[in-house]
Amino acid sequence: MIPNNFQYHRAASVDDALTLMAKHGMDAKLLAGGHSLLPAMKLRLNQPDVLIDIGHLKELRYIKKEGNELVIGAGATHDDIAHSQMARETFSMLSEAADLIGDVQVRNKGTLGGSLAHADPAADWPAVMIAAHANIEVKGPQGTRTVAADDFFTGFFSTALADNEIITAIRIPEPPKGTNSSYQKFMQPASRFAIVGCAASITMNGRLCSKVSVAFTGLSDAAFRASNIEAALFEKMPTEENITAAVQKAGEGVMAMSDHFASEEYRLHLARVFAKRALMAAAK
Amino acid sequence: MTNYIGKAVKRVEDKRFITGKGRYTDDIVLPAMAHAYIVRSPYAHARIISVDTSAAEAMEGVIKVFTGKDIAASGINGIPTGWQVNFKNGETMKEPPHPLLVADKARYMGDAVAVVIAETKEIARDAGDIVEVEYEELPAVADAKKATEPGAPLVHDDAPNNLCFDWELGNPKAEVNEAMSKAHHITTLEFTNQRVIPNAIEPRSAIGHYEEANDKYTLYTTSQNPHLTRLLMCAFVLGIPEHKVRVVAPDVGGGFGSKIFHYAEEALMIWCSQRLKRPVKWTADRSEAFMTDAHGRDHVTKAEMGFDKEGKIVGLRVKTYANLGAYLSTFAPCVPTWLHGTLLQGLYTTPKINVDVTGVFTHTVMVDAYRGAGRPEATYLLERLIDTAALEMKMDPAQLRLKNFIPPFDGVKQPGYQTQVALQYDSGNYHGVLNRAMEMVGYEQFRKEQEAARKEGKLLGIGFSTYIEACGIAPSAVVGALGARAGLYEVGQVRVQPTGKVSVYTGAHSHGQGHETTFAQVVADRLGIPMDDVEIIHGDSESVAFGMGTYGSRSLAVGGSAIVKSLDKIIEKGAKIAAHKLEASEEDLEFAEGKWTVKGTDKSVGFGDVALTAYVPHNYPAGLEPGLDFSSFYDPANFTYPFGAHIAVVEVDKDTGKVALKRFIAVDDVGNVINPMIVDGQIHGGLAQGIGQALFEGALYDDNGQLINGSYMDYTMPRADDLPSFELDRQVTPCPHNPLGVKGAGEAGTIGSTPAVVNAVMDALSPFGIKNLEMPLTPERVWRAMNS
Amino acid sequence: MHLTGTHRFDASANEIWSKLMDIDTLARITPGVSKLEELGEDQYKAIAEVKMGPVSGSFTGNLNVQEKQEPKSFILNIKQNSKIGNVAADVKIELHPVSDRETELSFDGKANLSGLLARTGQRVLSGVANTLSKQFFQALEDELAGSAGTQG
Amino acid sequence: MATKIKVKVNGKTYSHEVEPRTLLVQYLRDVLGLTGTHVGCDTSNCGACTILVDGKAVKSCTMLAVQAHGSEVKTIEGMADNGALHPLQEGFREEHGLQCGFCTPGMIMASADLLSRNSNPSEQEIREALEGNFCRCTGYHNIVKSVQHAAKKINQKEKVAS
Repeated sequence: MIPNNFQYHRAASVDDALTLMAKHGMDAKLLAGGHSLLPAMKLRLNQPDVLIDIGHLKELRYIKKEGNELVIGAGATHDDIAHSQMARETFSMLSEAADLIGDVQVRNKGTLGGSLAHADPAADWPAVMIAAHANIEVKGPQGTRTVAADDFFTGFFSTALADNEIITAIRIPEPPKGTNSSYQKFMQPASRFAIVGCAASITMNGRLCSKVSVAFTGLSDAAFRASNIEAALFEKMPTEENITAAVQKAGEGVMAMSDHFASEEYRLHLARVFAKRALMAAAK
Repeated sequence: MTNYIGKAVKRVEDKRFITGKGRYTDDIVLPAMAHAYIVRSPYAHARIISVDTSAAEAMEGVIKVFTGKDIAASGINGIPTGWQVNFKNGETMKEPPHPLLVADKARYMGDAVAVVIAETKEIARDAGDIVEVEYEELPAVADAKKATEPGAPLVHDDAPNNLCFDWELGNPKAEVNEAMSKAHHITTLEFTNQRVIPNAIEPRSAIGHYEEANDKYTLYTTSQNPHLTRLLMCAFVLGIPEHKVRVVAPDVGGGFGSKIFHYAEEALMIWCSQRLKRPVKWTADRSEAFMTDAHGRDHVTKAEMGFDKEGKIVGLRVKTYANLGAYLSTFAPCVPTWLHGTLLQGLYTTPKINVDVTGVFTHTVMVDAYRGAGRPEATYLLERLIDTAALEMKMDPAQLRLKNFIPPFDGVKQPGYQTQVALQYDSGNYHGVLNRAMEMVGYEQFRKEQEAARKEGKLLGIGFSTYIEACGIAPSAVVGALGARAGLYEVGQVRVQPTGKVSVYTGAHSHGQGHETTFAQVVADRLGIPMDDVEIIHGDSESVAFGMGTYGSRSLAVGGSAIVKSLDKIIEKGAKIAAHKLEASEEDLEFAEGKWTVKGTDKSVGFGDVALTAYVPHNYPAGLEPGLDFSSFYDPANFTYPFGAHIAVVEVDKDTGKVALKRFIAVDDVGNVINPMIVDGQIHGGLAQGIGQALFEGALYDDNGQLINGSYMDYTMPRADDLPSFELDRQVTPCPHNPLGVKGAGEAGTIGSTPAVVNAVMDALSPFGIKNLEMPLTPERVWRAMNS
Repeated sequence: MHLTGTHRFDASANEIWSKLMDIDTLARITPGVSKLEELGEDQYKAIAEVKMGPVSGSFTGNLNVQEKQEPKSFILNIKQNSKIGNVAADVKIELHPVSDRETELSFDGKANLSGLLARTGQRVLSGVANTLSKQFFQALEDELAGSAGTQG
Repeated sequence: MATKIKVKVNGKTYSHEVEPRTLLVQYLRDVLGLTGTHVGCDTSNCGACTILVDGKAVKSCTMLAVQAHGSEVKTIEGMADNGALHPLQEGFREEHGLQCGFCTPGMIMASADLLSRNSNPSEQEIREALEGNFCRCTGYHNIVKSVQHAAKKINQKEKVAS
C-alpha cells in the first residue's frame, strides 16, 4: 500500500516534461492519470526514482475536430471520451470502449494517453485505436512525429514510444459515410480487463462492405489487427453467414495468452464469439 | 406508546457511519504510537536459514526488529485452538504449536517471520524490504486429499500423513451400508466445496498499548469477540493476568467469521508494546489479508444417497477431507465436524446416516469458520444430491423434497425432532417454506417458459435448495461434551440509570448486524420506554462484564436472551419498589407500558419514578438493596434451527458459458423477527456471499502452495452489477426454547443460496447431459462442459 | 507457469551450442540478465533487471547448466530472488538439426513463482513467458547473425 | 524531498508539505484526520476510498496527494450541510443501505457522482455506476434502493425549488 519514495516533478508544460525526462533519463516515469502506474507502485512491483507529473496539463486534455480528423488529447480521460458527442459521432466504438474500462472512478482519472503508453495486453483502447486507423502523435526532443496505431503496439507492454517521448494526441481520421462500429468485450470478472475485446468497423458501399476494420485485445501479448477477418469480409455482404465464416479466422497464427480465467483454447473461442458480436453490431 | 418489536426501526448506529464518523481500529491514533510491518514468507514451506535484521535496524526511524528467535526466547506460547476433536480411536487430535513469529520453518505463504517497528508506517514498510531472510524452499502440499497420501510433504513432523484427526458421526457404518445395499437407486457425487476467502472490506488491524505506570494493557482489534480474544491471548499465549488487559473491538468493518479467531498479530502487538513501552499499530494490506485471514470451506467430499422405489431416502454416506491449513485456528476442528456432520439430516427423514471426516494439515493459511461454517458444506452436499437424484430418477426436484421432508412440528405440542446425527431440531414447518417459494417463482409457469426457451436455443434453469442450520450457538454442556474449550453462553447487563435511562451491556458484538438497534428495540419494548432512552454498549471488555461474541447467528438468540433475563430481574425488583410506593402488594401489580399499575385501578407508578427511587432510597422497601442494575448469563437449552427454501433462476450464455442470475427467491424461517428490515438485510448479504461461492469465488493454490489469486485483480468478488435484486418472503415458526422465540438470520442466506444456484445451472445444462460441475461455475468451466 | 517454444535458426547445432555455452553470449541473450559470474563449472551467479510494463525488479540468484549432451540438449536451472517475488525454473533445451544449416531449438520447462509475483501477476504471466521466449530467440538469432548488441 | 500542496477539502483550504509518495487517502486520514475515507484494498478495486475530486468520484488510494494540488476535494465528512444530511446519507439510512458501514462512505461518494450526471437512474444504471465499489454486507440490494430513495428526494427538492 505504501510506494517507495521518489522525487516528484510537476511539469509546467509538455516541453517542461520533455526537459525533465531528458535530465532524469531512465530513472523517470511519467505520471498521467496514474491508474496503471500507482497500483504497481503500491505493491512495490515498480519503484521508480523520479515521477514527472503531466496529469494536470490542460494542453493535453481536449477532444476536438481538426479538418477531417477527430483529435483527442492524450490527457483526455476515459470519462471525457465516454461522454463526448463528437467521439460518439466519429466512431461509436470509442464511447462503447470508454464505457467498459475499469469502473467509474477509474474512468474519471485514467487517461487515453496513459493507457496507450502503458500498452497492457488486455487494455481496451489499443484495439479500438487500431480499428479506427488512429495515428498517435508523440513529442520528443527532436519534435513531433506520428505513429500509426498499427505500428505503435510492438509487444507485451511495449510500444514504439521512445524513453524520451510523450504521447500528446491521438488523431482519428473521420470515417467515410456509411461507417458503423462497435466494441465488444468479454471481461475478466475480477479485474474487468478484457479477456478478449474486439473492435470492429464496417463501411458500406451499397450492400457490400467497402472497408472492414477488426482488431483484438486481450488475446495475445499486444493488440493487433485481424487482417484475415477484414479480407474475408471485404466486398461481401455483412450477413450473419458471412460474418460467421469470417470470424473463424480469429486468432489464426496467434500465440494466445492463458490464465486461470481463460485458457488459450477458450480465449480463441471467445475471439470468434466477440468478433462476431462486434461485426454484427457494426453491420446494423 | 412503545411497540418496537416487529417494526422496521431505522438503525441507531447509521448516523455515525453515513457521516464518516465511525471509529474503526485503523482510525485510532494514540500518542507516541509506533507502526509495525510484518515480514512474511514468500514460500509455502521453507526452512529459515537466517534472518539478518541489521540493515533494517540501522535505518533511521526504525525502533526495533523482532524475529521468531526473540519470540521463542521470551518463552511465550503459540496461538491455541478452542476446540478439541479426537481421533476415532480415542487419541487426542494433533495440535502443533503456532508461534507468533516462526523461527525455524515457514508453513504457509504469509507465515510471519519478523516484525519491524518504526516511527511511521512508511519507514516500517521500507525497512521490511531490507530484512534479509534466507530460506531453503521445501516441497509443499495445498490439497487436503493429496496431503494424506504417502510421501506427501509433512506440515508438522509430529502429524504423520498430515492427519489432525479422523472423526465419525451418525449410525454405524455397517447399518448405513446395509440400508444402502437395499436402495433402489443410489446417487453419488464427488466434488470439492472450494476454499473461499471471507473478504470483510475492513482489513484486520490491531493496536497493542502497554502502560507501564499501571502495568495495564489495551488491545484495540478488529474482532467479533473481544472477550474471547482476551481469554485466549492472556491465559494461553502471553500469560498475562486477564484483569490487566482490556480488549476493545470498536466499529468493525464486517467479519463473516474471519474476525472471530484470535490471530497472532493481536498477541504480537501486545508483546511488542510491552517490550517497547509504546503503543504499536499494525494494519493489514488487502494483499496481506488474502494471505493471512483464515479462509473458509475447502472440503473434498464423496457423498452417496440411497432411495427406495418411491423416492424416499433410505440412507446417506459421506466421506470428507477437510483442509485445516497449516495451524489450527480457534474453531477450526469444530467446523468440518460438529458444525457439518450434525447437519446432514437436513430437512429429511433419512433413517440412516454416516459421516466420516478427516481433518488435514496443508501448507496453506488456516481454514476456519466462514459465514455458515460447516452448515453450507452440509447443505450443499444434501441439496446437490437431491437435485441430482431427481434428475437421475426422472422426478421433480421439488416433489422429491416435499416427499422426504420431516412433517411440521412446533416443539411445544409436538416434540422436537431427533436426528440421526446428534441434534434435536426445535421446531419446523419445512413444507411451508418450499410451497411458498414455488408459488413466488411461479413454478409450473416457469417450466413451460423453460421448455419454450429451450426450443429457441436458450438455456434457462431453475434450482432449489432447502436448508436447515444449527444456530444460537450453543448450550455449554453440549458443546463441552463435544470438545469446546469454552462455554458458549452470553452475558447481558442492564443498568437502569437514576433518571430511568438504560444502559445495556452485551457480550455480543456488532460488526454490521445492528445490535444497537435490535437490542434497543427489545429493551425499550420490555420496559415500555422510548428507544432513545436505551443505549447498547458492546465491544469493550472493560465495560462489558464478559461475553462470547458474535458468530453462528447467536447474538439475539443467546445475547438477546441474556438481556431479557436481566430485564426480567429489573421488572421483578422494580415491582417491589413500585409496590412499596403504591402501598400495594407486589402480586396485585401488573407491569405494562412502562408503569406498574394496581390491577383494576388507575393507581400506577412509572418506570422513571421507580428508577429514581432505587437510587434515592429514602422511602424504600425494607431489606431491599438500592440500585437497579442486573447482569445475567444465559446458557441456551438447545441450538436454534432456522430453515428455508431458496430458488434460483439462471440463464447460461451458450456462446460463452457465462451464467446470468435472473431471479433469486428466498423464503426463510428464522423464528420471531424483531426488526424485519435488519433481518432482510442479513439475508441479502448472505445470499450475495453464497452466490459468490457458486459463481465467482475460490482461492487458488498452485502445486507449491502459492496463493495465485490473492488480490482483487484475480479473486472475483460479486459486484453490484453481478447480482439481481432479491425476492424475499418469510414464515415464522417461533423457537420454543428462548424467551424471544428467535432463531437467527445471519447465515441463512449463505447456506441456502449456493446449492440453489448450482442446481439451477445444472438444470439449465441438463440437455447436455451434464450432472455435476465444480464451483465456482466460471464461464470457461461451463463452456467446456457444454462442448465436451 | 509452463514454458515452451520452438524456433528454427539458420545455423548448425554446433554453432548454436557454442553460443549457448559461452558465458558472455548467454548473459547477453538471456532476457533481463545483466551479469553472469562463473561460480564453478556450469554454475553461475546471475543478476537480472526485469522491466516489463508495470513490473520492474532486480533479481539475483543462480543459473546452472545441467545434463549437458553436446550438441543435443541441456537443462537450464534458474533460481532468481527479488523483493517482489522469486522464480525457480527448470528448462530443458534441445537442438534438433533440420539440415546442415538449419537447427530447430525447442525448450520445455516449468517456472515456479512465489511471493508477490505469484499472488498478483497471474493475469499477465503467460504474456511474460511468451515475451521472454521471443526476446531470447531474437537475441540468439542476432548473435548468430553476428549482430550482437541489439537491445535484448 | 517534501512537496508543498494546497488543497481545498470540504470547503476549507489546507497547505501542507507532504512526501511525494503520500497517497491522497493517507493525506486525508493521517494528516487531516478525516478518517471517514477508508482503505479496503491495495489494487484500486474496492472503492472504499472513493471521494470527489473536482466533483468527480476518484479512488483516493490511486492518487498521490501531490496530484491533488490545486483541487477541490469532498469527502464523506463534507456531505452533510450544516448538520442537514445529504439525501444520499438519508437514503442509505432509510433503506438500510449499510451494515458494517466500512464501504458506506465510498459508496455514498460514488453514488453522488452518479446522481450528479443522472438524476433519475434505473436499477441497472445504479448497479453499473457502483461496479467500482465492493460491499460484502448488503448484497447491494438495499444500496440500490438507497440511491433510488436519494434520487427521488433530490428530484422532489428540485421541483419545489423550480
